[in-house]
Amino acid sequence: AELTIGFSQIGSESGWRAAETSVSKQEASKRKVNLKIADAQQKQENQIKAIRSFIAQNVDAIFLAPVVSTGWDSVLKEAREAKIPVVLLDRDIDPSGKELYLTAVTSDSVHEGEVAGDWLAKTVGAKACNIVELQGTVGASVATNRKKGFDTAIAKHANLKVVRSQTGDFTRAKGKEVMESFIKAEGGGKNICAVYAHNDDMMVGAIQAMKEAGLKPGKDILTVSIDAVPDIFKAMVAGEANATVELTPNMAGPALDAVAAFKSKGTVPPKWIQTESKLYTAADDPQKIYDSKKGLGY
Amino acid sequence: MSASMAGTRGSEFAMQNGPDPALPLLEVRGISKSFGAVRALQEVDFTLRAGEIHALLGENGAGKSTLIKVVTGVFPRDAGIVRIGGEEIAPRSAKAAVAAGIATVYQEVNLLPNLSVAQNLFLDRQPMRFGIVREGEMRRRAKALLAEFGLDIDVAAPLGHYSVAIQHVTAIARAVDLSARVLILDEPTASLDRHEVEILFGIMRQLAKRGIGIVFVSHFLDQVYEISDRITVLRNGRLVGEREKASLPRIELIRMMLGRELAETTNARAATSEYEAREVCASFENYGKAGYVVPFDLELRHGEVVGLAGLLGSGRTETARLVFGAERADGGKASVEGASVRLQSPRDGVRHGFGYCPEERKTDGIVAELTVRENIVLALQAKRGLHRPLRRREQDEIARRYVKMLDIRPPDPERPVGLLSGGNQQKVLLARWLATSPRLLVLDEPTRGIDVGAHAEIIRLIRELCDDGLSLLVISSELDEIVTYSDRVVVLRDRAHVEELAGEAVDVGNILAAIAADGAGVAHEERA
Amino acid sequence: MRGLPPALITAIVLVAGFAACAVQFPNIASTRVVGNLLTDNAFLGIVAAGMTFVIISGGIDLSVGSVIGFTTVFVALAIERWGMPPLAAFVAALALSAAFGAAMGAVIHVFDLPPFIVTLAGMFLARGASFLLSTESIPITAPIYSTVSDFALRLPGGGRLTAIAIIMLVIVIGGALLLRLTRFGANVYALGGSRVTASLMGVAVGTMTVKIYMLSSLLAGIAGIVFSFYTSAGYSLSAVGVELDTIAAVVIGGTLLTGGQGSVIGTFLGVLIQGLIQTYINFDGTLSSWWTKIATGILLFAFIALQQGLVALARRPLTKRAGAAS
Amino acid sequence: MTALLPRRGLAQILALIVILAVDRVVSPQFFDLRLQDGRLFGSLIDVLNRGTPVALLSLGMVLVIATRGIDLSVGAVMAIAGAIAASLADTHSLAVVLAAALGAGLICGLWNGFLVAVLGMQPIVATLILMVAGRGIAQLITEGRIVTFSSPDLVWLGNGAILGVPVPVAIALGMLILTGAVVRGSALGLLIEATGGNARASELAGVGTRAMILSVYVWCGVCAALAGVIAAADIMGADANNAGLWLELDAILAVVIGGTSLFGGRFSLVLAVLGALIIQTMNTGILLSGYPPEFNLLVKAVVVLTVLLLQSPKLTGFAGIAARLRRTKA
Ligand SMILES: Nc1ncnc2c1ncn2[C@@H]1O[C@H](COP(=O)(O)OP(=O)(O)OP(=O)(O)O)[C@@H](O)[C@H]1O
Ligand SMILES: Nc1ncnc2c1ncn2[C@@H]1O[C@H](COP(=O)(O)OP(=O)(O)OP(=O)(O)O)[C@@H](O)[C@H]1O
Ligand SMILES: [Mg+2]
Ligand SMILES: [Mg+2]
Repeated sequence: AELTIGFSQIGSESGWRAAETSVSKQEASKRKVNLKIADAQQKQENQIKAIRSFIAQNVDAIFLAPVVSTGWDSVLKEAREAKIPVVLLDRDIDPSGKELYLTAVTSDSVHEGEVAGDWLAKTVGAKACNIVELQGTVGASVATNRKKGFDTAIAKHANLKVVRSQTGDFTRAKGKEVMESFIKAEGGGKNICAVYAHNDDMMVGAIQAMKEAGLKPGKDILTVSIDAVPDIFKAMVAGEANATVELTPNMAGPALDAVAAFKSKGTVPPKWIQTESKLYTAADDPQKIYDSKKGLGY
Repeated sequence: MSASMAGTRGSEFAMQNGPDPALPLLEVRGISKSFGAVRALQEVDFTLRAGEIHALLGENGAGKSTLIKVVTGVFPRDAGIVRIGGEEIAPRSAKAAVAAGIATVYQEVNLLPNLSVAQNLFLDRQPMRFGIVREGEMRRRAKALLAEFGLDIDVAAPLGHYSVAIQHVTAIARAVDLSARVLILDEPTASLDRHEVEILFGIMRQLAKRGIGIVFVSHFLDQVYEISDRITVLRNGRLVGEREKASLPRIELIRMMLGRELAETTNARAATSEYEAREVCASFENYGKAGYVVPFDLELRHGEVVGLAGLLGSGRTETARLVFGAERADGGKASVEGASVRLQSPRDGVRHGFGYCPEERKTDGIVAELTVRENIVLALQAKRGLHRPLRRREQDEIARRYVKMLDIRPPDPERPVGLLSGGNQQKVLLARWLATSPRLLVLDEPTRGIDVGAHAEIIRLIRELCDDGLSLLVISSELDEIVTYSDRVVVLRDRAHVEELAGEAVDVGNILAAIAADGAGVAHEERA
Repeated sequence: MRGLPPALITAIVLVAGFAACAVQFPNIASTRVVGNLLTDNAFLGIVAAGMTFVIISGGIDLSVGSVIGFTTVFVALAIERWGMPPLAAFVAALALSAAFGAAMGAVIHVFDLPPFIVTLAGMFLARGASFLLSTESIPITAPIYSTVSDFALRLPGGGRLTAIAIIMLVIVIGGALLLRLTRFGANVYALGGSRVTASLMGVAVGTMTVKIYMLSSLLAGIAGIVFSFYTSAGYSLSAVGVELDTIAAVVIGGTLLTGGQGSVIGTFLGVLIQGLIQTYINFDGTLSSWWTKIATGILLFAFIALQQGLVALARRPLTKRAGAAS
Repeated sequence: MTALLPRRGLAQILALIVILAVDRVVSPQFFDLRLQDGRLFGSLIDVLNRGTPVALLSLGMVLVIATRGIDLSVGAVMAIAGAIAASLADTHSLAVVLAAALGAGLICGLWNGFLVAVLGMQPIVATLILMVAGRGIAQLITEGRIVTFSSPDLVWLGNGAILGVPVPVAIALGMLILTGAVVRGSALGLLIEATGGNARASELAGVGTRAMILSVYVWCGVCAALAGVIAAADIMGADANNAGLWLELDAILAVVIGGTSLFGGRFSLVLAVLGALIIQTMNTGILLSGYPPEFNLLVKAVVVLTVLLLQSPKLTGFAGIAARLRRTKA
């Protein structure tokens, strides 16, 4: 019979998230799976409600992109009681709940930060480099992790230093505003050698701020950010961005395969299906990547 | 010094021998109070004895309400002392004043329309058991209390469902029931009719007999002479004098209040034949609304005053609102200057040259935080429309003219109208409509809360406007007043127009007869 | 107003809405869904009860969402990092939140500032304070948490009446009684009628204001603890935007934002209506993020309009009756 | 006239000066200005430029609040207008783009006004409906993506300069003057204040209170739409998910800091805009200060409370506090 899967999605707070949703739908329809998506509008309580109502509807499996890592125990226990397998997408949950889900298809956001930091360290070499950081939303686990990973990577290099760090709320507008003030505060941008942004959207805003201040992003100031959304490749084509770390929007594909195998043959998948955190730079033919990503719903 | 000594001695004396009517119960010395530049009270003294009914009189804005609020701690005072039973008190809130033994019905309070009548009566002192309000007991007591005032209503219903009169009686009942030593009533009778006033006076006399001192503020001099023992007069925030009622002739009292003689009002009613020849300004045929007012016919001519008389709740206000367009009629025909018109909203009324001073000045009349000037030009501006704003100079001009013409005090057009005394607010409302040069003016209780001086002026003004060809429809509970200025009087009963008196037939006796004629009377006529 | 109490109208709207949803998705008409409705909205029901008091008194409290967030973080830290026994942590959290509400009430009264703005500043303050405590989400592993979250009365038909749902029901009933039967309750209505008049009638307006905001914050604190039971964690970003959901629930429940009228039971029904809207959307499951928002808006409009219509209908016969009487 | 030339703006001006001084302390180059590509450049310009959306919102919001209303939907309307502008920018002329975006704002305002003035809903819930649904509509237009454009005309609107002054700032100034001229040049100001002060009395005085209420919501919608277009032009893209998010609260805050009461009546356009500037001066100061972002909200709360206390009618200086404390204790 046709599978019905409930997907508790966080919301659509960014272009990447919209792409994840639309890619999930494509992957589901490719496999003839009936995917019910409940959008939680960024609220954990809504996600819990959604999972409860999936249980009440007796779906075949539940996908959960958790907005936060904690607080899933009791609702996932209910799912287990109802014998509905749960697959985590995109983000992991707190370790105490390991036995409560079938598998997690996620990237490692600490690792993403490390990849970004390593690239920067390699590119800068031995030169002293003042970095400014555009953080994600205060309190968001991705922001915390991407900061942690980046900090670990550059801690090994005494010449790299984060001089300013503010939140840009993962948005272009705030990214631009914060970068404007960084430039003012750091001698018109002369003291900044690189920008690290927790997502590409903030970087796109920051690039504009740099241009308006008469700086050349990508040359005067290096950029590295995370997500690999199409617009950052456009900036790379224009020579205004240097590097991005990919977070693939296709988490549902592997998850669907795992569930299908589990349902038909009882194959228990590994606990963690890690997606690749691939680094892209201007050397990777950004135009081609841009064209391939354009249609994915970012 | 000596006064304070006397006070102390008095209290000891009172303690030992019970209240002595000759000794001051409430003593106010040298009270001053300013609101910014306005000196509302200057060194005012006031003495109330136990067991007396003491009238506090003065023009609008003289400072009566302010004195009361200062004494009861609603306003902080600038200087002066207050003693009750010889002991100095300095209440900082109305609650503290009640604790000190002063119960007050303030002029504008009205109670809380969203609470039930019973809750209003017993707010903050409900009968309790185990921390729970005994609702049934409270209602029972409320009913009993109101029964003393001749009121039999559903005490569980929200107070706001009842008429102003009932609300006022409730407020008085609450104050009386606080069983204080001093009872202060600021214009309690303004919205009561004769019957209710008599009940109130009866209760006041009883309380006085029990040794309670009562302060009574009113602009009805008849009532003052009927009920009070002594009279204190304020003018412009200063004490003019304190007299025994018996030794104070009315003329003298008025001179004390106004600081001048009162011009005699002339009753200039036109002869019937004369006004019948006048042109019709507005007419209503079979005009009415189901559940509101029984359809009526009414013709209003240029240059005449039509009075609406009736008991509380007889449908006078409702008639006025229909005529003005504040309420939509569901049947009948209205015409202005012979042309048929539709009156769907106040805007229609204003467009056709009507004006309406509502009876509930605070909620339906003034815009408290706007200035006197802005309140005066409001209706004129609304009539002219958005794109033809009155220039500031024109506004100043208009405001100055009416402040002068109606003697609005203080004569500062830039003062927020909410800070004016009640009577002066009423004058601002009148000015608002006069500024629109209306053809028909509907006045609902225009003299309520107005002092004798202004009262005479307003009546004179009504006649003058009438001579200028204006048509007036006036509601008043004062039959004498209605008779003074009306060319015709329409009497209402149970939301229906029952009688129309004109010319010589307009007198208090006939109106009373029409009001009082009940079902029995009708039956009697039919048999005859 | 006198014809049909607003809460009854809300109840009618709720029942009609529930029936309509059940026709489309028969699964909705089950004790399981009803149980979920109570559990999932437990914290909302608790804050909304407090908000009802504030709104009836003529105020508003925008800080409740942040207070919930703060409480979850505080409780989690106290139990997990500072080693406090859970009960002590709860008491401390509630004392803090009550003091916070009292402070807001005092500022509102003493400085005569609009509640909207004072509590908006309170919202920033409480959220900011929780960021300072911890930006990471902290799992709570204390045994009492699993005990409480596993406890549930089984309803016939597979439904569960959980501990937090029971807490909410108790608070709603307690709040309703407090508002209806006590002097405090009467004073709340009095303040909403008019602060000036209430003060002239001898109500201690200042004390009342402090107490009302204290109650609201205290209930927000309890809601925070309930939220931490719900998620077994403390997280500084939890319950963002809950203040608006709460206000909407109160208003849908028939309470006037201008104050002076309303009921806790009505609010509770308002919370259920909002929960029902969400359940419906979740059951549908085909809506994209944007259609979810649009549908929520449309349903909100439909419920409020229906209610407004019923109120108008309830008033009409009254005038007729008055007409017949005269 | 009182509303155009603040007589009672002293507290606000003082607050602004104090916050500017603090900004100077945390960031020594705060007052530096230079010309960059024909455009003034410096922190002060950032304050004006970033303050523009909230200033525009507060221009509409102050009128709504003056009628005793509130409009929670302005952030969502910004998102809708931005989404429309961005989707049309590369295929249509600037005039068409603006007409479409502002037209959408006008329709949103009409809807809010209809719910409040005609259906008689309470403003907070009436506009909550559009606050929720409006962002959905914006996302529907962009399908959740960030729609980017390159139309130089629209980009100029966000990043260009007129005589060195950034275009958004010039637009906001123009809107302030336009609104002031319309409101105070006609009788609208008086009638709005009367409606907010006492709607029943105003209605009885012949004021078309429904029309007043309707028109302020419409104007609020238009202002919000303009703010949305500018915000989109600024980042050369429409971010329906985040544009204007929570800005309704900032706009309300600006209006209240500007001394307009949430209970309606008297209002001041200039002071509302000043309120927006106070908020932005504070925000920019926070960004320049280099404190960790966890502190942002705390600083904001403290500043807001201080500014409000400064204006409190109950408080004139320190003596006021002492007196009040003594009174409440007693
Ligand atoms: N809260 C206030 N602020 C400023 N001025 C006030 C205030 N209350 C009263 N006044 C002014 O004080 C003066 C005295 O007013 P008050 O209300 O005491 O008069 P009154 O004698 O009671 O008049 P009325 O017979 O009309 O009720 C008036 O000039 C009035 O404008
Ligand atoms: N039974 C009632 N239930 C609810 N409201 C009432 C009732 N009777 C009267 N009212 C209200 O009380 C107010 C005064 O009543 P009404 O207008 O009928 O009296 P009136 O003849 O104008 O007398 P007055 O002007 O002295 O009050 C009106 O607003 C009316 O709607
Ligand atoms: Mg008075
Ligand atoms: Mg009447």
